[in-house]
Amino acid sequence: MSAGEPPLNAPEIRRLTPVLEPGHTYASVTDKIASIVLTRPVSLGWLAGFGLAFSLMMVLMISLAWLIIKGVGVWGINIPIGWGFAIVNFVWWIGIGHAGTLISAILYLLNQQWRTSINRFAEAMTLFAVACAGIFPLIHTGRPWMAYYMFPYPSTMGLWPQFRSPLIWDVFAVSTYGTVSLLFWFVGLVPDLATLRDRATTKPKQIIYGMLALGWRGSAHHWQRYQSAYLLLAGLATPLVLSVHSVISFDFSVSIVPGWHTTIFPPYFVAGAIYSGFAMVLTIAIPLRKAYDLQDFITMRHLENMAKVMLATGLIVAYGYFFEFFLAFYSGNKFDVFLATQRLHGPYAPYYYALILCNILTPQLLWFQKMRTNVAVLFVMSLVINTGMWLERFVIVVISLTRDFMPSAWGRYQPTFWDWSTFIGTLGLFVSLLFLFVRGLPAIAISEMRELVAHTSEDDA
Amino acid sequence: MDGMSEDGHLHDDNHDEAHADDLTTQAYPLDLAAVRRKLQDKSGKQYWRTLEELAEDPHFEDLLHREFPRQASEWDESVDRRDFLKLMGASLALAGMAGCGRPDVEKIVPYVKQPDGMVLGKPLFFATVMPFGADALGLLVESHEGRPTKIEGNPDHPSSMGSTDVFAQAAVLNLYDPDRAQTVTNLGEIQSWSSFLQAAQGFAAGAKATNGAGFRLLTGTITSPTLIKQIQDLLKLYPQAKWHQWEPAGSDGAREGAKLAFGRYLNTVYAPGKADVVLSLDSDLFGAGPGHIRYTKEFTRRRKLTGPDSTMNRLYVVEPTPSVTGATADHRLPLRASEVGIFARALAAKLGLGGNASAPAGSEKWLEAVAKDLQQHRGASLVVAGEQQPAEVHALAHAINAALGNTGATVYQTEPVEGNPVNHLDSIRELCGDMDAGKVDLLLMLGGNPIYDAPHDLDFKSKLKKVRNAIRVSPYFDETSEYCQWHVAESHFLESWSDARAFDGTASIVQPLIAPLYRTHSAHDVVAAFSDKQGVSGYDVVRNYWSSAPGHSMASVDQGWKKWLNDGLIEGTKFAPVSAAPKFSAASLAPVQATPAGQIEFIFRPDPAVFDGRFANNGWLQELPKPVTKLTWDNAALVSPKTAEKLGLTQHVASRGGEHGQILSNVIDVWLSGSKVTAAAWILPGQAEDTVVLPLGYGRKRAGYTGTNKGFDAYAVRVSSALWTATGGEIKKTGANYPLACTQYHFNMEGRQILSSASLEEYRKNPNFANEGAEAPAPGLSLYKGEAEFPYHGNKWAMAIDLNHCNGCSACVVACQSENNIPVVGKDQVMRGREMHWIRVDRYYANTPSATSGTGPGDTTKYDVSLDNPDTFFQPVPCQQCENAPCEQVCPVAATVHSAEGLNDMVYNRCIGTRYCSNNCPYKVRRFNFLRFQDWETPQLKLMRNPEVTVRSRGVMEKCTYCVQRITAGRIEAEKQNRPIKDGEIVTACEAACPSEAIVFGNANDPNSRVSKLRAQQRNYSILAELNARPRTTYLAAVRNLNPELEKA
Amino acid sequence: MAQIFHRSTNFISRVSLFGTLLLAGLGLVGVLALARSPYLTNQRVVRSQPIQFSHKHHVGDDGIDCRYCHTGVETSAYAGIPPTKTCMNCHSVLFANAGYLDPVRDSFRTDQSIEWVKVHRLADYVYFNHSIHVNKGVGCSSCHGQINQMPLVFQASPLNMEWCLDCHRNKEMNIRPRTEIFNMDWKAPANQAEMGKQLAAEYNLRSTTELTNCSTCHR
Amino acid sequence: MIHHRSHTYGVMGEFAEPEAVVSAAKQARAAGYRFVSAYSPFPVEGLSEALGLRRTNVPLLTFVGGLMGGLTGFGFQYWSAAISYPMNIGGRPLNSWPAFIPVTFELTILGASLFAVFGMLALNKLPQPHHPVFGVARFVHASTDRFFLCIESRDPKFHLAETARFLQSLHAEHVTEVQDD
Repeated sequence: MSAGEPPLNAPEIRRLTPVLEPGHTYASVTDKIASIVLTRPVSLGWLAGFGLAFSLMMVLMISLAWLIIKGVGVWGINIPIGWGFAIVNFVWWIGIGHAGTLISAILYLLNQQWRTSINRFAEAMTLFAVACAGIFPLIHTGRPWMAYYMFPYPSTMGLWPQFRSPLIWDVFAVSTYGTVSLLFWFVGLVPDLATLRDRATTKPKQIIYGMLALGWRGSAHHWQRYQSAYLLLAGLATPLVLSVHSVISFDFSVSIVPGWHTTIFPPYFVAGAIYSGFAMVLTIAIPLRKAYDLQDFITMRHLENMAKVMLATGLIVAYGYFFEFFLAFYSGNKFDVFLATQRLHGPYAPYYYALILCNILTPQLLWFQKMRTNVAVLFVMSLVINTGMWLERFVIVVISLTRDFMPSAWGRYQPTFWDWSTFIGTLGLFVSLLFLFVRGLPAIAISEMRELVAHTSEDDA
Repeated sequence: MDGMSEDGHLHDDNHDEAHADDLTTQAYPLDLAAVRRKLQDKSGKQYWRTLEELAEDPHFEDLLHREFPRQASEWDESVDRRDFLKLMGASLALAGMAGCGRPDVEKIVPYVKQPDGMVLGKPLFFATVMPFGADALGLLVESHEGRPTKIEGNPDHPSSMGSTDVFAQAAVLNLYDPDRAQTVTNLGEIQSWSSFLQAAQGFAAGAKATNGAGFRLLTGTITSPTLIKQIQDLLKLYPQAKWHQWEPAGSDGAREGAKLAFGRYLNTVYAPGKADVVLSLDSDLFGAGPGHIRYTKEFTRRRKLTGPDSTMNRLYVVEPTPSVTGATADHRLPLRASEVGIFARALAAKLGLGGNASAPAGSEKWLEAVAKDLQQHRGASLVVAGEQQPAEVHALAHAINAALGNTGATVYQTEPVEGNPVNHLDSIRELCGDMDAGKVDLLLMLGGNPIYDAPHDLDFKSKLKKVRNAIRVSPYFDETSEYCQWHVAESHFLESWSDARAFDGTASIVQPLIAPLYRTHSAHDVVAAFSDKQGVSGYDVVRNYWSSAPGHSMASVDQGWKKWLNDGLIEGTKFAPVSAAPKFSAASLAPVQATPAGQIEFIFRPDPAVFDGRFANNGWLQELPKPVTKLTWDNAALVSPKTAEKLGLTQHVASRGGEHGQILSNVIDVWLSGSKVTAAAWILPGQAEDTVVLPLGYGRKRAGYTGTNKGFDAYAVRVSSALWTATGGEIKKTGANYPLACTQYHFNMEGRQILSSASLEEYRKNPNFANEGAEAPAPGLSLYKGEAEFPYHGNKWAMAIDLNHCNGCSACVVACQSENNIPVVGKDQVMRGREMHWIRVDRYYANTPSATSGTGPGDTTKYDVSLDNPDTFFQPVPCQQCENAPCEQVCPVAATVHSAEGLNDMVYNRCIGTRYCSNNCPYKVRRFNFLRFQDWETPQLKLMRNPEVTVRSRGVMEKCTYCVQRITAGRIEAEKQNRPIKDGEIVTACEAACPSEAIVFGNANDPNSRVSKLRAQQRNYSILAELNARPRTTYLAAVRNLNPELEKA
Repeated sequence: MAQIFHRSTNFISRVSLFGTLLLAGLGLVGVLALARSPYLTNQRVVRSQPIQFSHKHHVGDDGIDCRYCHTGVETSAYAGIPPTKTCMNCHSVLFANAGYLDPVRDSFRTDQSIEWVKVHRLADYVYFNHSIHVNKGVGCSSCHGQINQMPLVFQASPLNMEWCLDCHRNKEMNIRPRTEIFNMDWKAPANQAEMGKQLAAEYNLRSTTELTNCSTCHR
Repeated sequence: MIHHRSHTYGVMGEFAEPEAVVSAAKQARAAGYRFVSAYSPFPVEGLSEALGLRRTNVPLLTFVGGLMGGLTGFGFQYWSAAISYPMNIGGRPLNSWPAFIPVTFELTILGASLFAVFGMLALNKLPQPHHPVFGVARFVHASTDRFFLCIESRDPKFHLAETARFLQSLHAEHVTEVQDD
């Protein structure tokens, strides 16, 4: 957070924008959140939105079918640009998938109360983003049906995966991340599922939620072990979330391709991930609180804090960009120097400048509280930053490959229709899942909100 | 290599009608033989009726299928099914091309009677020759279970000396080309051979009546003694008949030049190996033309550097457009075609041969130096005139060589190799005249394609229409065939018996390796059909000729035959030199003017890939990046950067594919000699100013699936008055752009340690120049201290490529494609940067300034003088087989790993296609099957494949393996005999093909191996050594032997 | 409120939770086992042939040497299936008009090949060479089993990569003197270990590293 | 412990505020009750201390899980690369341990997390969809806004009437018997 502003827990700020609007009781928060799932009728808006998202998801299915029928040649990739949109999208989605766990885990460890009302759907978003990301490493291979070679199983060939390859690290990192995020999310859900079970009015709902709640009854014994496990998970997820994008960055930094082979990648990839992650959380939170009038729970305070996180991580990313150049020229490696100049003058320069505009210049507005507290600005900015982060991956993956060591093999890359349709398709998948989630599960952690009520009431007392 | 014992066995038999008949009859109750008999005595229309009569028959459909060549089932019929099973069963089933999953029941189909000498799984090699123009290339053809699969050079043959060129390498694809004409047709309808024979007899009788007055014969250049004899006998039979010849890319200049100089047609043979100084007057001595492979070998052997103290010959080239010869030159001077003649006159004058011509502007100094150099090397110098140059330039060359005392030393004359040498232009002109006058009622055309390639103004097509009966023998049903009553599908030279003479007169027997795949026949059969010895087999014709040939007898043939086939040549047939002093003085030449400066000069050149158009349907050649331009699938009008600037022509890189893929070029209308052709312009550094090259051989209208409508047809503006050089044309920009598939547009090394070169002096001063400027990390400089874990004890395979030898001819590329079952991907995929060649030949211009915008000459914003005449270098790049292979480390499934002999193994069936290895390959030598590029359907192509190499399918990475199949074969043989592998025992496909002996493969652990010796040289360096990938493929820096008196412009 | 779930669901839910995990594991094991089972390797599957040719009779009883028919085995990658001519060498005289030899005579007369059913089908993409194995002390029976006791030939070994590697890694235990190559009844002697070592040295067998290189079998 | 089989599971009282249930728990303990359990819609500070619960051993399980994951992770990589099928990969040593770290790390986290979650579930004897307390009508509020204290019948000091009265003395509302059907 920037200088000149009082610290978060200073009373006046609290009065300005509390984490939870006053006047709420255990019952009221529970009613409000549970009702979205249990009693609220399906709205036209929801149907329209879901319909659109679903049809985009179908576009994804068609694209994948065509891809399997014809081969990865339907994309724009070639020699030398062996990786194109598929990997760009993969890294982008994984990056977005970082906010959720980060919010739940790190902010939990830092005991930041404002995390409470956003962690649930942030985690959900993480899972969906990872699901989208997970598609790409599989389908970008030439023979997806052979992808099981990447898993260590006792084959009749007596062969094992090649553990020196960052791609194998990816397999483990992404699957671990997916699993742990899922566990974390589910553990958090259990008490709320119990709530839904108890408040459900129809037998089917009772049974479904009852099954999922595993018979949770909120006994002190449960809570004790529960909290211990939850804390441990948070402690485990924190290094994990940092490691995952580091591993992703190894895909590049471990190679020898100029523009990839640089030590700055792990930290700046992680920062970038958090950056895009929070941007995506905002992109979702702002419409969500509007649609289900949750302004009381997701207050301006949350939005502002997220804006501050974006500003901070955005600056780290900017530092990363700068340092890429610094390293190139400081090392004097002629290939790196050449690539650096390529970014500024080469045929793809416009992409690079667009990236600077989106990721470095625009976010500087966030220095001003006016901007941080202006919902519309925040929403637009979150979209801009998401675009910017996508461009960053494009610049790293594609531009570096277009002109590496042998001038005779230099080439260029142009995405095809199928590149785009696959990308847009995953957006459809992501949004569809979000829509289903909002309707089916409590978008905000009820039990934690009750805790918050307890705390705030103490404070008021 | 001893396989001729079954010559009669392999071929000849099992291809007569009766055979095919009895197959169909046993398959179907319907008596097809009877039907055929019925059909044969009917002409076209009734033919149909007869079929309709048959239509009630239940098997009519099948019959129809078998009778029409365009039908699906036709192929099985034309090679009869049993042959097919024999061929496929034994080898294909074992070649591991089947799919995966639960293995289903398969059949093994053994021979009934196995040919002697054949061992399943062991290839046999047969010696034969490939007739080509006025030359014949000696070959050893590899045959798997009776399928010719790979072509190598015959070391014992004078014209090949063990090497080949792109055409020879690609010939095997022509053999299996599914688009080949497959049977005899009359007015487009299938006819049997016997019905053709009957027709021929009819024509013959008619011709006899008139003593053959209306009988004309049109052939290309023929060097087959047997065929020549057959034709001469034919002409005796029909005294009034005439034999015309037309070779579109042949050299009347050379013929008439000899006449001019010596008073008669003579054949000129060079010995570059004996020359210290060579001057080429627009001659692509090493790129094309008779003997070019031998000349390349002899020449480059004189450039072998073993150390700073070794000596080199020197090559001067004067040429209008860059050729591989020009690229090899120590000094190259771009002059317009017309100025080359002037230059020759000036040189003659300077050497005191009379005349007072002065050198073309700007070349005086050059001329000075060259003349001096030549004089200093009297008797050890050589002047060669280009095939496309007019007679007087050749005459001058003869005179100069004589004056320099080179005749007999570095050059000599022999009797013509071709039968009945004539001036082709006059010959075809006369023929057209006769046809126009209606004097021709029977025209027999052996090969060629005059409607496509005869001079435009002669309008061969309309005149051919006036011929009552035109009979065509040709491997393809092409533009000309459409206007011929009869078309006889011609057999491939690997399918039929014949003979041919090489550039120096050496004669060889052409022996077939496989029974004709289709119902094809050789020119011998057809000529015989019109003679009094109809129906005699090619085998007998050839044997008969030789038993009656001068110096031979029945007996000598009988006992010599096996040896001839075995050696691939008939000893003692080489022509003796004839002592001919040029009785010609330069002074006698009428003075000429060069085309005035500023006026565009159009010149025609045969295309380096499809030649005069005969290879247009060959995918390997179409996709072969042309040596200098690196264009594929198209020809383009070549212009110099300066001229381009003047005409406002540009080209730019399309973002799809980019520099190594798709280039958008301006389209121009070329108005020349009254007709127009629309072409894409290509800006070519090193081209003479105000010169536009129109490459021949493209724009075919009917070439087949691969070759039709590719590029533009330069013949459309080529007229008899200006066969090679035309002026007075004009160029109009259409404003349109045309996408060209160019595999390497960026020509600049960006100051990187990629291709090292120096002048001889520099090299002597600093022998280690190649390794300076690149700091190669010391061994063991690694995070891991584990490198010692992999010492390479046994064999340590390595390849050394001497850039001082490579002239970019690209034979290695096609050889590799043929050896390793590499698919053809087509223009669109090449434009996307997805071509599959395992070895590529990079072309760099050394003295050009850095163009980091990454673009080629086309859009250098400012015209750059160094592009007028850049130093051109070629660098073949196969997989570098790095010891610290970056590709291996990043493969998630260990599909590419290192072998104990240092090979970078690529395991296709383990590869899942992440393409990470390719990204991480600094040399970008890996190729990926982005789509299903391999043709799995066409049965002919299956026959062509090398059973020793996995056929890759979609989604798999592939790359050069140093021909691991050859290594394995060699190792197994050696191990069976419990001995180490001898140096040179294992030869990679590229090495075997290379005419300039630039590529050397061997065991780096054997200090005496050729490769070790090369690696020991100081010139030896590895590309981008600072990356510490430790390539096993290393390069020896190029050295140019500069004339101190000519410091480079 | 009333109980939603009956007491039994406690047990059911736990069982189902851990049961699914267990089943998934078992499923994997099953697949791996199947891949090695004769169902997929075709091991010990007896194929009936157009002519019920008995190796037991020809090799076991008549004692005809393998190489009489499989001529390529010492020189070529393929041992080779004998051409009909080879059969006729004897059967033009012996059993010259036995009915069950009609296919042979037909083939010889009509010049139509006999279509045998393939028994040993090596995995795709493997380039196996008979001659080098035979020359380096690997006997026929090592891979093909005791052909001389097979009326109809079946595939004796799994022929999968594990199996190949096993031999390439323990070559000493799997080679025999060159004189014993075609001895179908050869059994490894007690001192196989040291005999194998001697032979390996004598025959210059390549190191295990070299023998397990990918390019040893794959190209 | 002996499984006490009876038709009464225990007696349950309801409280409106967390503080109330905490103090009630304290007093129950003070009164000598040992088998006391409390139910709340969210973790109430001090409640487990009030009930005198022992420290949970979820952390121990987690540690074990992490250890196993890490060891198997590295061990397997080493075995497969150096022992099972040693290959020369780009000249890197067979035991390229730095390259094996990422997977080892990930597997450590995975093992620990799985053990933490499933350990917690196991210790809590979940899943357990059926439980006597669900039989209590007002227990639905346990997951919303009410706090419950239950003294179980297996408590040696348990006596249905006594205990009920005791609970009422703690100002518990709706004191009810919990049937164990």
